[in-house]
Amino acid sequence: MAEPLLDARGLWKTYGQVEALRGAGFTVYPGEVVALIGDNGAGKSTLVKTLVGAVSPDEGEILLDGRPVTFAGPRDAQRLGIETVYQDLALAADLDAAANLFLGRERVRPGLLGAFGVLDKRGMREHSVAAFAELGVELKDIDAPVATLSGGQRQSVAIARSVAWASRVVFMDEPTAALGVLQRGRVLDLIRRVRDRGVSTVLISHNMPEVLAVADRVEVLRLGRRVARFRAADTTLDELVAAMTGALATEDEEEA
Amino acid sequence: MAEPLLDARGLWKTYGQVEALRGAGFTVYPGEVVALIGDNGAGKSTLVKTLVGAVSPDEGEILLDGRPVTFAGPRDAQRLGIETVYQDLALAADLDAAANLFLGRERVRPGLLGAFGVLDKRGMREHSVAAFAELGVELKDIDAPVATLSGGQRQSVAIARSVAWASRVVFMDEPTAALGVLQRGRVLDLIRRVRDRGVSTVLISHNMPEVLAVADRVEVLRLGRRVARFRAADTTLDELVAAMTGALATEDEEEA
Amino acid sequence: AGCGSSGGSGGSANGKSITFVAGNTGDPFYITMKCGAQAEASKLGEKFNATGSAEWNVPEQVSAVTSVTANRPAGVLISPVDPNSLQGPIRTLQSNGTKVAIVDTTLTDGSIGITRISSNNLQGGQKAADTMAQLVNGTGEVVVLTPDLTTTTTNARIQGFKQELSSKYPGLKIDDVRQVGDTAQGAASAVGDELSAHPGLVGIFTANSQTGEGVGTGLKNSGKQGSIKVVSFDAGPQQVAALKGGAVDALISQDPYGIGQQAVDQLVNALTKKPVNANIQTDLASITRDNVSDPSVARFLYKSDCSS
Amino acid sequence: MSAGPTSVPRGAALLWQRARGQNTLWTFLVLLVLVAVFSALRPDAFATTFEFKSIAVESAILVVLAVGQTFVIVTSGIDLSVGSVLIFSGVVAVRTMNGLDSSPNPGIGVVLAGGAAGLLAGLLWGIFNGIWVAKAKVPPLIVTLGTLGIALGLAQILTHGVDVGNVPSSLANSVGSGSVLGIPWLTVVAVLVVALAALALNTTRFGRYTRAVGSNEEAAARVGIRVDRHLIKVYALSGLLSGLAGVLNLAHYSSTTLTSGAQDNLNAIAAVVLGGTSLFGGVGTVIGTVIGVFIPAVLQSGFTILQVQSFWQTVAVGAVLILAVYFDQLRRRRRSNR
Amino acid sequence: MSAGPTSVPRGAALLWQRARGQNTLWTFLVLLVLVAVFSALRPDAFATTFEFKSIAVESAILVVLAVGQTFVIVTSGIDLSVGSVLIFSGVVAVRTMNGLDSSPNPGIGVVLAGGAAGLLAGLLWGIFNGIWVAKAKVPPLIVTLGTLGIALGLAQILTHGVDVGNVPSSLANSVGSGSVLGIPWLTVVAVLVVALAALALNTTRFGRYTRAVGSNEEAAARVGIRVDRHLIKVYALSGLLSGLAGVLNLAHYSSTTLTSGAQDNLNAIAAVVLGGTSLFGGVGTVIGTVIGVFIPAVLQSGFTILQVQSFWQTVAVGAVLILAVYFDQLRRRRRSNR
Ligand SMILES: Nc1ncnc2c1ncn2[C@@H]1O[C@H](COP(=O)(O)OP(=O)(O)OP(=O)(O)O)[C@@H](O)[C@H]1O
Ligand SMILES: Nc1ncnc2c1ncn2[C@@H]1O[C@H](COP(=O)(O)OP(=O)(O)OP(=O)(O)O)[C@@H](O)[C@H]1O
Ligand SMILES: O[C@@H]1[C@H](O)[C@H](O)OC[C@H]1O
Ligand SMILES: [Mg+2]
Ligand SMILES: [Mg+2]
Repeated sequence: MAEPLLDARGLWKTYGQVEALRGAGFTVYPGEVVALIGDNGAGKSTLVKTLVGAVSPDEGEILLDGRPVTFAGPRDAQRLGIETVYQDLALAADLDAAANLFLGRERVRPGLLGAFGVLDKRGMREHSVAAFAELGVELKDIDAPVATLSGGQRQSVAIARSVAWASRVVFMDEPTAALGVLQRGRVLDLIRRVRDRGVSTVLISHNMPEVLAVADRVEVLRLGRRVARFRAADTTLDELVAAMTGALATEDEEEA
Repeated sequence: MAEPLLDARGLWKTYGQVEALRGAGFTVYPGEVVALIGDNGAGKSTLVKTLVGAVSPDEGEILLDGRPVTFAGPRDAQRLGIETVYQDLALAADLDAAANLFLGRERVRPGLLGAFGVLDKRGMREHSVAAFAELGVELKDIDAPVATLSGGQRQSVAIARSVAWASRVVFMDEPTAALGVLQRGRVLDLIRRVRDRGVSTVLISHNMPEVLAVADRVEVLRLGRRVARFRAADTTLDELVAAMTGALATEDEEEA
Repeated sequence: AGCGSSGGSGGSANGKSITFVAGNTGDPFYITMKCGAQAEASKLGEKFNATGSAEWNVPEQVSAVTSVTANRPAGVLISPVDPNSLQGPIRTLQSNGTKVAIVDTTLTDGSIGITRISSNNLQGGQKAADTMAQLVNGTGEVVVLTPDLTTTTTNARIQGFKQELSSKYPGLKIDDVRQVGDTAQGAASAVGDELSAHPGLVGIFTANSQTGEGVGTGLKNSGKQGSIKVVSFDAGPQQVAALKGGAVDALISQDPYGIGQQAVDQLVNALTKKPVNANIQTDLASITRDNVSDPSVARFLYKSDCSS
Repeated sequence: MSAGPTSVPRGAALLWQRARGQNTLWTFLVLLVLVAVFSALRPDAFATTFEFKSIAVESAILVVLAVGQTFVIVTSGIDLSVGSVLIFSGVVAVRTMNGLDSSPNPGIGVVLAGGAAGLLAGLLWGIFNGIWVAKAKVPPLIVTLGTLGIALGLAQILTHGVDVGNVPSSLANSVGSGSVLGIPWLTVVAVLVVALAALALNTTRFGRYTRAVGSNEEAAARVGIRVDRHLIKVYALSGLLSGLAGVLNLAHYSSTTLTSGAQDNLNAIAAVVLGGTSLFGGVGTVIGTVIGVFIPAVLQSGFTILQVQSFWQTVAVGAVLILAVYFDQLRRRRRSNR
Repeated sequence: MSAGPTSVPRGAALLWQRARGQNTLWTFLVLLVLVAVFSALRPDAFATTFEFKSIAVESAILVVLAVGQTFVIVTSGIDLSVGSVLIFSGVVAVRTMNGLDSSPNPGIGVVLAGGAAGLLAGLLWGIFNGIWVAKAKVPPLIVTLGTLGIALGLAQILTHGVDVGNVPSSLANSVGSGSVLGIPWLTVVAVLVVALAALALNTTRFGRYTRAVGSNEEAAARVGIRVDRHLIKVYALSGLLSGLAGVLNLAHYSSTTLTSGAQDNLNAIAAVVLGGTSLFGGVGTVIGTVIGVFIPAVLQSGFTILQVQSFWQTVAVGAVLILAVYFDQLRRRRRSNR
């Protein structure tokens, strides 16, 4: 296999008395879809947050293209082309969908106005309508604050945002959890299209059929540690469940 | 079929310019599991909220045991044995899991202390540990505020709470969306056990295999209206999807 | 309540309106001044009303003056809370045709107003120092409590107090001049701390009526009533009660009623083109338990409403 | 730690629990250090029973106000009206006493009636606040800023803006400046209020609902807690305690102190937050609030005793406020999140 | 309405958008009604250019403060220090002028230098606040309550508590009380500040980040907005405007008005909230804030002109505050949620 795009080793993260990560590792290869699965509380969300700079690990190292990196914040990761859909979505509830899609990357008007930071609201809104349509999401009122959207609509906003800006890896923490059947299909299509564009996707999901349908590889986290890796084509649902519940351990993470 | 336990007709609900419910109806029979399905934004969560008194509909009527009822708030519905797991969970983030489980129904100490409202914290905690164990959820720190729990752990707290107090109907709005494979199985088991206790369950879910596995009946909502009803045993996944997307309409709601 | 009342009969009556702008509407000193002005106005047949803010506050008084200006009264007597800030608004008031009498406190520009009427505050401070020296036999530490250091009158009193001590009573030392705000509570709270800070304390001088009201309470709360000598400027009802009760030993009192009367007289003179006295100093009295009941000092005791 | 048998996490949990209980630890240390420093610098003046007593007495009224404020802030509300309600209640109390018997020393019955009238006045203002907040859904800051003006204005109208000083001497000499068994009355009252309030917040249903409402009002309503009624109760409690503070204030200063009290609200809020209660609601302790009252009080007294110019006190209190909360935050962050 | 072609929702959306833009409509009506009533009662005194001008002038300083406060509150923060920073900046400005040239009428250069020093002083306090809020994560209420004390104390120390009245007459007569083309300087400055601020909040990236941070700080940080820097900028803006207000105050009152300004912070906050800005952040308008300043100002002036006892003004302002926000809430609730 190729050189890993992103390789994390020996990550530890403790919250008070709770050890969320206990020497976890994780690998992403270029242009693949890799699923990260595990029981509730296994540490998946925490792991993702450490990999995208939203949380700093207590210990451990992250290699990007083989070189160690440290992220002071999500901004650092984004600059390197890494985007994230968080499990709790993290939208600005008082802003509308378009404003959220462009948040932190606003388009400004040309010329002098732009120099003063005057926004190109219209351009951004038009672009947003198109982006949401691609995901099969119809917003009845594009100017409504996202606080008033349905659960699935909100999730779509977060997904559209991450995909729009990622150039290397997109992390999606249970992106389809609240989606309808149609929208779920669109997101899985989107993930495949993103991969074809050469961008890797990390998909966290509790839906095993979905995982097996879209992922190239699967990594399994249990009690804060990576316990197994599979090629999706070579594994079965039962094997995945066994790994998650501890009935089967194909590898045990090196101690940090 | 028996007399409906709960029967709603012609419900309308408008938010600003958005019509979330447009004459929706919904029926629950005693001791059944009924799934409520529909696309994102179809109005499922809004419908549930009107049925449990969390939102008051602009129009329409709700019959309980054939008699019209109006709920001034969730308290009224709860008094009649109706409990809810909300899609956004609605937990008090600063309180621990046990406090959330008993919220609004605290046990007090016996005697004079109880008369002053002094809580039986220990008794409530012990009961909670048992209730969570039944759901296969392990809380590493039972005294931690629920704000620090993982997504699935929080969902389990909400489920345990509703099941503990329901005597007639439990509404669960996407209760398994964030759950792991193991926990999802436990919740489905729990739903069946609750039904065997004679309590009806309304399950909202976007996971069709899950719906078909556990539901006795399925009602489909589309654009704020009930468009179809099925006996789960007599239907197929494709038929459900067709109904949700509007490709198939078995019934069209009476205008309100 | 508190607004216009008019006479209607009396001498040169032509029903002109006169407005009083107090520095602090709740201070017995200004209430008494209002009573004097009101009585005189009604005697002369002029309309009278009073305004001002409940607190010693520059912007509030400025906006009060502005609103008064909109009403275009014939005459205004005002006690400016700040020597500079009020100059502009009062000039505007004058240029709109209103005659102005400056009472009690003063402005930096001494040419504003048709007349300036107040006690000789410097002398009052000296009087306070003499009284204090007598009470404590000329030796020990004293502290001064004052609302702030931005008011012309209280500053003059402190200056007089200091001058007199340094020139006549070398045994008396000022340990602290403390700003406690123009409230009784502020003064009361400060007393306890001052007692702890200065174990050798023998006397307290308070520079106006609000601080004077608080000091008695403060001493009572710390159980030092009587053992610390107190000389207090002004003679509000609570101060007089404290004097009679033994918490305070002497009051240096002004004649606010007279200030109010004379200010109205001068305004009416100006309005009727009679000669005006440009500067007037009113009397001060030193009140102790011995003379507090004398009829001669009665006019130096302040009121908290005009009917008493 | 492993996710093994429940006994292991239970032990750890207890430890954590205990640590969380010590949210107020740091601020308490600040208080101790201040006392130690001032005592060392001026043992003769500061480290004396007289001075400790006078700090305790001068703080008692603010403690009573701040305890009520604690409950309000735990619901994620705020009560800016406490200072005005204090003054209004004092006016009502003294007016009642004078109305029943205008002699300088009326009987105990009259004094009690006046005190009760003051408490009632406070309670009614609290209910008024609560109704606007809970039923009319006007933000608490606005409601209580409005009440601040209304109550103060009415107090001034009732008195024509002139302090009423005609306070019965039996009241002034007992509750106002007297002692029981050597402990000042004001301190006794404050300690009682603190003890009852701490129990109520920590161990009762009332306290739990207060936290729940502050944590997530929507969630509390959905489990059937009558959020509106509970909020009214909490504001009523704050009003009642402001009324009590008003009666104490009247007794202590023998005056209605009409023009004071403008800063009482901010002082009470500062004490609550200094004591570790979150302005976002859901979390807070009564004991912390008490410490939060004493830090500025000790600074104030200590500086006066050291004869530092009073302006420096203002500066120092401000600086300590920021620093104490900062170190407390640091410690908490280190202990848990991120 | 159907979920048909996008054109239909677009039209509706525009309508809704417009309605939302009118959040401040109700409060504006209240203002109009007040003006109408007072004008009808005393057309000779109230409905005059003189009176309107005076209200505009007397409100100008508060407008400048409240505009800064609006940005802070939209980030879900609060700035209690504005009144103290105002005074501190005035002191720095006049001290600078006097230091450079102590004659009563120094040259324009000296006046400008003093003004700049005042602005700078305000800006520095704002940055100070911002750093403690954004970097040290101390709650804004605490930071700015601390700064309130520190800035005021230092201003008093700088002046020994004595108002500096030595304000150059060129400043006092121009900016302080002069006019350009018949419009008072103070009003001109306030209008400029309002216009720029409204544009910044509504149309620029700076404004959008301000709302985003107030809406969900975590979310803003996760999309890469430098929340800490942005917060520092917002508090710096509030400080800068307080500094400007300080210079205007100095010019207008020819004095440093050391003992005033204690209520400036609450007045500014009341104006912001009266203007429809949410204390929970994320939502707000500058124009609303301006209306929020004028309602109490009009009440105040109207009552004085009607010779209503000043205490009733306090009551009325409080009552209008609650009622105006109440009706605004009602209207909004009817329009959207639940
Ligand atoms: N901010 C926090 N403070 C304290 N504990 C935390 C925090 N975040 C996570 N934890 C704990 O760390 C553990 C792992 O949490 P995490 O959210 O990473 O799990 P997860 O694998 O994403 O679970 P799920 O599938 O339920 O989303 C949990 O026990 C959780 O309670
Ligand atoms: N409080 C609200 N204010 C404004 N609009 C709302 C509100 N709640 C819901 N809506 C709108 O009503 C419609 C139905 O929302 P609802 O949450 O009921 O959908 P849902 O069927 O539960 O969708 P999902 O499967 O995504 O959870 C959506 O268009 C949503 O934007
Ligand atoms: O003379 C006045 C009087 O003493 C008052 O009490 O305070 C202010 C003084 O100007
Ligand atoms: Mg997770
Ligand atoms: Mg939903």
